[in-house]
Amino acid sequence: MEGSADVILYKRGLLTLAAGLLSGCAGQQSVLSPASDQARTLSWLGLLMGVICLLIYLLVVVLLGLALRRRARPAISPTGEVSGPVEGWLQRGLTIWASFVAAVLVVLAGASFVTDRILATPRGPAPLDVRVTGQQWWWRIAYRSPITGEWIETANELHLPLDRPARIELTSADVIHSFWVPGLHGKLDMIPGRANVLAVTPRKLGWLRGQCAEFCGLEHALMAFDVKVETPAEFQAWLAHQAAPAQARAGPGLALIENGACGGCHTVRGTRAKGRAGPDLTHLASRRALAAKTLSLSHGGLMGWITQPQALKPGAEMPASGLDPERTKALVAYLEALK
Amino acid sequence: MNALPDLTPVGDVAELPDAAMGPRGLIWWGTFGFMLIEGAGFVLAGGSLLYLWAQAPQWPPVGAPPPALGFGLAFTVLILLSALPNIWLQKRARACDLPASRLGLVVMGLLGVALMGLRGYELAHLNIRWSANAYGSLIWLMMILHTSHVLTDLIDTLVIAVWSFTHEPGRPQFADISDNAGYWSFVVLTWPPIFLLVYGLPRWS
Amino acid sequence: MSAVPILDRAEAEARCLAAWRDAPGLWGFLTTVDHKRIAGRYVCTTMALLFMAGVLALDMRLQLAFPGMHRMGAQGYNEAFTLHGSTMLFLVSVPVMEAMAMWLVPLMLGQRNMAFPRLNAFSYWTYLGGVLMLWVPHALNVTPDLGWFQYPPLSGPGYAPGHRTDVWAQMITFTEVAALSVSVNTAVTILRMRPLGMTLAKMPLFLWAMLVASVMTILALPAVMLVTSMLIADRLVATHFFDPVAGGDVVLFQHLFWFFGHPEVYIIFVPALGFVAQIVETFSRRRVFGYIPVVLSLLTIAVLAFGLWVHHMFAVGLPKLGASFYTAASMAIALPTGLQIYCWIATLWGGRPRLTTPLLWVIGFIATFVIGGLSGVMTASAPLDLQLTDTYFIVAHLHYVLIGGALFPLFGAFCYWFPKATGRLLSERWGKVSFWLVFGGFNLGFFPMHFLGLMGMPRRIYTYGHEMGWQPLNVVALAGSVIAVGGGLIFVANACFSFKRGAPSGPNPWEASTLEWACASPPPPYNFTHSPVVDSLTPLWPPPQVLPVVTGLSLDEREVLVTSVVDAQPVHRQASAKPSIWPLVSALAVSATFVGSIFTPWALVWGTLPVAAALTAWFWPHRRLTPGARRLLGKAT
Amino acid sequence: MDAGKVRHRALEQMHKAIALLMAAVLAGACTPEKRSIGPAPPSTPPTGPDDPRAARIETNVFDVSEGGRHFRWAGCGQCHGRSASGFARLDDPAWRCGGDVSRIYASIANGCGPGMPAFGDRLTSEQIWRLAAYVKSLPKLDPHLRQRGDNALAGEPDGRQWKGPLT
Repeated sequence: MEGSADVILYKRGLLTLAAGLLSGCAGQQSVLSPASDQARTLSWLGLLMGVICLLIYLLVVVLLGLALRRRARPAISPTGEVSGPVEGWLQRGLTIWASFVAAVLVVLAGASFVTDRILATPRGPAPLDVRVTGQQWWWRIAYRSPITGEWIETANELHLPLDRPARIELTSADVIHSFWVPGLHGKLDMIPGRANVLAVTPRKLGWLRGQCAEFCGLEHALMAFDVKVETPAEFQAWLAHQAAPAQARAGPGLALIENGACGGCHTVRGTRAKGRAGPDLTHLASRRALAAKTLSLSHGGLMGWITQPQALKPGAEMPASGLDPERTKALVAYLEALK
Repeated sequence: MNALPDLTPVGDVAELPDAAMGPRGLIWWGTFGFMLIEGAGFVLAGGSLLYLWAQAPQWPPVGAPPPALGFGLAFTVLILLSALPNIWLQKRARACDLPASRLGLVVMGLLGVALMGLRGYELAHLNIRWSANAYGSLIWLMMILHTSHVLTDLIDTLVIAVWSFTHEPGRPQFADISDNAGYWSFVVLTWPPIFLLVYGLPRWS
Repeated sequence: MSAVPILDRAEAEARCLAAWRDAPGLWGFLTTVDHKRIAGRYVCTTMALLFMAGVLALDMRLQLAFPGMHRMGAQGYNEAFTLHGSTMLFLVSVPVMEAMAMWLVPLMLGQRNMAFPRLNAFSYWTYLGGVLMLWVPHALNVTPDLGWFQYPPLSGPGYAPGHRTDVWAQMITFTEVAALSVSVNTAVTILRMRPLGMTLAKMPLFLWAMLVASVMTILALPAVMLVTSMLIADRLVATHFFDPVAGGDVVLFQHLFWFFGHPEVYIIFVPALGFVAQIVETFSRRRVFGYIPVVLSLLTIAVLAFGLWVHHMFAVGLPKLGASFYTAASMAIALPTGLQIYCWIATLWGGRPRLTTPLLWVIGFIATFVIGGLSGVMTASAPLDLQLTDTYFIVAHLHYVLIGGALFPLFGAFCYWFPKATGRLLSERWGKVSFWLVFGGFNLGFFPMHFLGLMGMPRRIYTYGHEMGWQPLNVVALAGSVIAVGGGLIFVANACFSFKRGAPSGPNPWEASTLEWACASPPPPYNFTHSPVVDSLTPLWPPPQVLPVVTGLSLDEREVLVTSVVDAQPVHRQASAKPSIWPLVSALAVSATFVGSIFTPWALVWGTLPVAAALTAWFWPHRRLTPGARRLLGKAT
Repeated sequence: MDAGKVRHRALEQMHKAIALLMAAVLAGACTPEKRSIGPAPPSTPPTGPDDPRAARIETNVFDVSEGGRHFRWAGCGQCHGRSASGFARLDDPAWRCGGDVSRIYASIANGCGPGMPAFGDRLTSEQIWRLAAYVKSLPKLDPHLRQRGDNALAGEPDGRQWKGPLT
């Protein structure tokens, strides 16, 4: 009867697996929908291990069921000792089982080791240098400019060219975070005092989602970001655009940013707003989301985030602006123009 | 069937002693267990020190002279010497020799006090504050760990000394005295490696 | 058998009772050193905490069952999973296993008490201090909120103001002091107080398991005490252990924490293997298959467990070669574990199993734990772990290992030894009901979490967006958890009811083979009037008409028999400590010191005075004063 | 048999310890540890020295520590760092424009004599409140602990400079 219970368990497993695969592919943050060499390698390793483990589990359950089934039982002496053929088989079985387990472990460890080696050596043209810095609770992203060699800074949206290895340097400005884009690679921690490097080679166009995977304090849950894999041409255009200063149109909005509290923490390149504590806003309107994907970037989103950030992402370091509706509208109008 | 079986005597232990000395006794094993715990603590603390030392570009960091050797050496010599009367005390205690045990306890007590005095000077001449940098923090960690053990055994020795002068010990109490001496041997043995880490590493690395 | 001289039990029992009885009322409650009473307290406290932490878990599952729930805010959720994790690992799992050992070891050895009875009392009071250390501040809204691991710098002076982190760190110091005391006690008792004839080779597997677990505890726990002390020092006296600017390293914390943290898992799991061994043996009505392989695998686990802590840190970005080594080591530990699983199945195969509730729990253990073990093999792979770690896959894995691997055998052990502890039988029917509810509910609740992890759901998030597609499985998880908790409540109700109205069990209702079944149920304060003599692994198989014992241990004084380590030859008689208030007083002094040290380092200095005073009073031998001095209390301890 | 005496001594000891434990816990309890998240932090300037919000915020460890981070992000340390001297020095009890939270708030918002410009426009009220609470806490703060805290924030942007993360 134990066996039957586990058959149920196993069926349920399959159902959930199906559900998992479906919704997993629907989501952009699934291990099961790899979009890079590395993620694909890992998913194969995972599949291999998963299948082997499933088979071993079934074997154990079957043995357990057989051990319990009704049948003639061997004679047992009053002192509890058992003799007879069965005991002999069980003895031999022990040796067989031990060597079987050992063999499987060798295979799995070998597969894991080989995978490690493959991941360590990304193939393809000269890698792209990107630096991602974790901060409570958003992502500072900087690209090495191909022309000037300086860092071009943006935030919470990572763009990568297709088929070109990217060398992502992972650092932290405050506490430990972990950079995880399941579609690209496994997670790697961002540790104050260290720089980790993640090498990925995107192979699939489109949007992916990443999220912080190491508990980093109050709003750990709301620290996600977008990843866009695009053609090299699109990417070059995008990068050039990001490198350019903002098309700053003077006006009440700009005045608020330069003289008001915004400029104290945010930078809008090409203006007098040069704060460093918060995300760079130079091309804010070119992004998809706000506040590390807490909100979508829309008029309503901007209005809400500026007037009541603490209600939308409690504990975030973005303070309420305290501006009246008029000035808020002006500010939002300007931000929306930061294409 | 499901009832208490009757009891039948197959032997008698009435003639066994009411205590045994050293590893044959029960208490010794308890003390030994705690030595294992504290030993593990020492090893891990030392490991942490070596871990950060291996990462440090400079040890000690710029501007920090290594701990003054004088008092450290004095303490080392004295604590190593203290092993001799300690072993003697252990032997006499195991022989249930009361006068000798009392004398040994007094000597060890005085040695302990002297060592704590020296240790005071040592701490005053480490030439670094624990809040200066990780190097300082680790030096102090090692020193505090060991000092707390010296102090513990000193208090223990003094208490036992007082007791032994006011009471008539039996075998179990002599066993206690010998176990206390055994603990002191542990405190002595843990010092040389710590000495090398605290005084040696900054000089010879 | 008429030739055999029979001892007068009634007279011996009366005299032992006089010597071992506790004082009545509160005073007796505060001063008792009876391992059974203290262990009982331990178990009750841990079960109460298990319930509270379980309710927290339900609350969190509810919060996560739907996207954007406002059942809890971020702060509330962080506090909830911190309390849940810290309570379950430090205040429930480890203590309950040690409590079982404290209760069982002397009985299984035919002894009257453990080696250091007062150390047991001290251990419980200190543990209780740890419980209050975590839950009283919680009541006062000073709840730790950085997880059960509290990595710096998040827990350091820059990002964790106030005392939330200190509370957590000192709670650990409390519980580890308590755990270390029991471990030393258990190890020494097993090594030096075995009955005549019980050589190491004739020692029941449960005792082997507890010996291994105790030694592991002794070697592992100092790491966490050290690292939490370093953390407090960083916060309180401005040391720089975890300060990269001044030559420290935040990863050092993780190394020390996991050097403790991984053995910790086995410190919880190995005793469970001991329960499994005794239960399987009794209900297969045969000796455990492969005694020697099981013992060797226990020892192997103990050694390996110290060599693979780094597999909790693969995402830190360590050198590849090192990672591969730890992958190999982590996978290697599946071999001894797999061997044991085989031995249990083989025992059932070659025996005559009786499907009683305890055995059901063990079958549930095999069916569930193996899933956790296999997912453990997957996470042991350094590269694959990068996708799995810190996701719900790990949440599933660790609960399969800890609940399936430790809690199921523990529940089985409760059912198995309940008659011995209470003299009454549990209701088999309700026992089976509770088993199926817990087993089914648990698997329903936690199996889907593997897929949540693969779908990218990280751990320790208090909310998620609808677009993530995680809701359906989270609802399933909630449902499963509710069912499991319901089953747990039925389990408790069954215990309470049977405690009052259960059928009398007699000394050996299961016809089990080990010595604890040779004394009355419930055991009297002195357990055994005379120390038994054994000549096999299964002294009660076949059930002896007369039990061979040695005489000569005092019936009128508290006295125990000390034997040699390997072959259990008699060495000496040891006076066993009488009840005393000083363990409690010492625990209070220690507590005051620990709590004070959160606020000022000087607490450690002035705290030594009361602690030293209390300990002196504790160990002060009461003997005849030198001539001329007046008599104090008669001779004792 | 003076078990009575023993018991009495024991109970005495026990009461002492329990009292100590409760006192210790209470000392760290309740509002001082509360994380004022959500729309909680004050968003308008203090009404005067006896503004009740002042007492609340300066005793709240979370607000004070947030103030410390604003202190760095706003670049206050460039003049008011640990090595600052004279009027710029904040860890001595001497105040040029008053040392209570409301006056410190005023000094930050409207400036204070020569050398201390007004930051009222560059910071929101909430930020100034927390800054004031942090500044108020500095004289009581052990210099080594202040150093340690600054180290912990060393990777974060310092005013308009950001030296990049620690690596």
